Amino acid sequence: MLTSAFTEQIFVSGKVFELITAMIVAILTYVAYNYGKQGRTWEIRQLDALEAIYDGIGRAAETGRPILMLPGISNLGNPQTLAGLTLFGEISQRSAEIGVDAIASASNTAVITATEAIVRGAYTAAGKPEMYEPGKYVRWFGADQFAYAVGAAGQIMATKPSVILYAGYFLFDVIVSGDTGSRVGAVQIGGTLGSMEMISMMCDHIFIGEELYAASAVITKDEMAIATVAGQDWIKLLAAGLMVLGALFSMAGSDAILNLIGV
Amino acid sequence: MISTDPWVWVSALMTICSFSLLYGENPLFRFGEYTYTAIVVAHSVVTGISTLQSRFAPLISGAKPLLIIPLILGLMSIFVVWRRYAWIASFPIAIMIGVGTGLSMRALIATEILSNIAAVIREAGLILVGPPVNSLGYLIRVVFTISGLFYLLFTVGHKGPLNKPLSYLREIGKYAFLSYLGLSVGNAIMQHSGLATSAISRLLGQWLGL
Amino acid sequence: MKIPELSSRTIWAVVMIVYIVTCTIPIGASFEMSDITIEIYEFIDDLPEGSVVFIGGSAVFAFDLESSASLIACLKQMERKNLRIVCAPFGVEAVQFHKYCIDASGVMESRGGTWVYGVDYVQLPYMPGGAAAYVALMDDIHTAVATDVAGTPLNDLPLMQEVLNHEDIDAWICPHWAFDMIVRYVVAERDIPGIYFAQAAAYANYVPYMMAYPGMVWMTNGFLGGAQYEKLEGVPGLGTAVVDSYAIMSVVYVGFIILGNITMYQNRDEEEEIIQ
Amino acid sequence: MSKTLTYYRTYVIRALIIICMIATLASWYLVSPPIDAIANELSIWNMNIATFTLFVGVITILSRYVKGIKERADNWVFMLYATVLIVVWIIFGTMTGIYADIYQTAFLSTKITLHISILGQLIFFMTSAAYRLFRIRTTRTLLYALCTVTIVLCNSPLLLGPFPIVDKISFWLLNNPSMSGSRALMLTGGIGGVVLAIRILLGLEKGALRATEEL
Repeated sequence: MLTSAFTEQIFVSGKVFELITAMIVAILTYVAYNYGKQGRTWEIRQLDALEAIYDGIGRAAETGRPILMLPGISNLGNPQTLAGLTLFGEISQRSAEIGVDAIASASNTAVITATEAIVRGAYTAAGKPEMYEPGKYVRWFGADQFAYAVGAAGQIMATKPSVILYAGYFLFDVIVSGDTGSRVGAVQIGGTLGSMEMISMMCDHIFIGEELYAASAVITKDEMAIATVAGQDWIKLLAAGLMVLGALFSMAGSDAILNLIGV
Repeated sequence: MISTDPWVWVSALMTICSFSLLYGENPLFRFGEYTYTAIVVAHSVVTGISTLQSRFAPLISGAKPLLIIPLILGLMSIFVVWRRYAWIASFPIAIMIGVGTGLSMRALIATEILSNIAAVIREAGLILVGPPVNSLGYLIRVVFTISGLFYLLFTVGHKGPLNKPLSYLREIGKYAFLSYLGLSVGNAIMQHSGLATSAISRLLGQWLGL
Repeated sequence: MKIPELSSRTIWAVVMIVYIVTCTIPIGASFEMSDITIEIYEFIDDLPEGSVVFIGGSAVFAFDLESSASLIACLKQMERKNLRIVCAPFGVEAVQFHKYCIDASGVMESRGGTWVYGVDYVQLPYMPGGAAAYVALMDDIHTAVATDVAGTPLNDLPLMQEVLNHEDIDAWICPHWAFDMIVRYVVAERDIPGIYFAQAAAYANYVPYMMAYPGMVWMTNGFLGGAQYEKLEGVPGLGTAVVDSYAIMSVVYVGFIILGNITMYQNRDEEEEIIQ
Repeated sequence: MSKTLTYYRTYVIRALIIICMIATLASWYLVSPPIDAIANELSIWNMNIATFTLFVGVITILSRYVKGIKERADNWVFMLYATVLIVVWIIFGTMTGIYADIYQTAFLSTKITLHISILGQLIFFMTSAAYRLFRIRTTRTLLYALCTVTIVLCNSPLLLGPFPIVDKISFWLLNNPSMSGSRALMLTGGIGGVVLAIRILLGLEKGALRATEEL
């Protein structure tokens, strides 16, 4: 075949389907971006852990105990930290409105600065700028992973929060703060793409995988963020479709789809 | 017999410093923590010096003069620590981001996405053959993977007529994730238990000679 | 009799006692062999004499300690089979980890073994740059690294004169946490079989690779896998010791979970009585 | 710096990222020796540049410690100790070399021992957390606790001895239901990664260089 000889001169054999996949992902990403730019939005399905956060704010108001928020051990370049901080902004504002203390601590100094700014913004947005005091809501315990965990554990014992939110990048350090949280009987809610199994052991409600990003998109209601989530959904749907189709073919005894993928 | 080797004593002191965390925040733990941070950064400098010697050996010997460019770019990358001059570092960082993202993109498509899709398809073909235990395993793999994928769809299929059937699929997906996480915790327990055994047995065996 | 709610400190004290007892008095628990560990063992056994095996990846020593059990036993096996190895560190602690395993296994001539540095074994220096380092190394080893860890030019080492690029590598053993890099750039891109002495916590994360690349990727599971490998090679070490103490610890752990549930049900009955 | 210069700089940086990305991608998908050569050279450069990042940590830590010591901040005595230790360790390490036996012993007895003990003692926290958290109140906790307990016991030699089938159960659970959940996460994670890469390639992602653009 003329075309196949021609393509073999240009494309590395066996990599063509990979390239096509890359192209499709690129096109879908671009389409989603354009939709977002035009202001089109999609409704995101209910996320149980997010509902639990809203319930938790109410519970904190009833018990008069604060809410503690931990955005993890990574820096501002990590999308998980940013998603965590978005959640914190929302909680901080809602808490400020009903007079609950929302406190936080982080290990990275840039994250601390950003968190402080978020709290200040939340109190201003809630119409209570006079309630904001620098350094009252955000604490720093050191840059090391375990120094942070031990510091947070001390903070949990001292303040006895009613709700603890772990949202950001965590590794095994979460075991120390998570165990302490369970000791004071706090409702723990968490989401990470780091040590997800430990978060899920310690927390009553969890964001599984990318639910964390979806939650932050729901809260910001930012068209671009929602469009990114939607764009990825289309790709996942395509992947699922390919799997179902391939599975049916494969069960019928045909390797057509497998050969097409060529892995 | 208690050990007479000074390094064993240092090691024992470090173990005790770490374990003092169980007592809560205390100076011993702080001491351990600062020792840890100091050695981590010092070790990276020591490794860095020997790595530099190895990496730029072809430049020094004159075999590869072109390496002068990455040398300059590398020096520029150190500026990232000074806020005012951080922009100087953005050029070398751009190269690292560009190469890193390109490499990870081509690898993710092949290993994370397509090979896993192919694995599901292959396993589907094995459901109808072989002993029932294996068939059940393959069926679980196929159904759980696809339903897990549906659980992580956020904007599709949660309204309209598709909602009801998809909600069952999502529920299965959720349990697939829960079983993964639960089993991972069980395995992590074995790991940490092993590390604790290693630390405590060294303390008892090497230091105290029990 | 009513069981009181236990404090964390009480639980920790019990756990500490269990460890002290199990570390000083081994019970010698026996364990079963798993099929995959046997497959890996046989794969190494079947490699022709003189095959070149790379050991490497990105390391965090404390986590990798778990893999050291399998690796030390495997090093002894490779020495017995006259294979040759190159250690490729992609993490700052990996050089130390490789040295630890090589020293502990006693395969080098200086420690009573038969291997000679430069002929049977070469230690490369730390290679920074993440994915780029793997790709560059696979492409052309001598361009990617100029010297070994001590600064000797690679061309002066007899082993490295024969090992030029990915085509000269017969297998890759990863005793480190970041196995995904090995799968992406070594197994998938270059078709080199990959063996992972997995840490138990990483096993569940990376097990899909074993299904995606059947016959190319194998994984052992944590210290248990280490103990199995040690048993196959007949050299009991850290893996065997750990599995021994874990035998008791696992029961204690489950015991506490059951105790927690009993306490909860007890208190629930009590709460109901108060309501009545 | 003037606005126009900042503008051009941003432009050059974006162009650099895209050129490097396209070179690495094209060398993989297309048959072209010159592109392969460029991509290989870029990989080597990347390794050489990355070597310098090993020195970034020490600069940040030392400047923080020196500031802390000057201002007599909390724990300044520890900071002083750490600063001295860093300097001594660097001199010691450079003199002996990282492959020397004495360096190995020193490193194993301090940093590695500390790290292993810290990670090891987490089992204490995990045990007390399991005691409190694995209380079966809902289907979710039931399933979760059941999975954990099964695998904890199945990994244990006490059961493996009398009931060899238990080992098979453990492997079956890890390689089937658990693997599927892990695989779905791996797939979506992969898709997320590729989408991020494409957004960087198309210039839609502004956050990639956040660390250096905070000016």
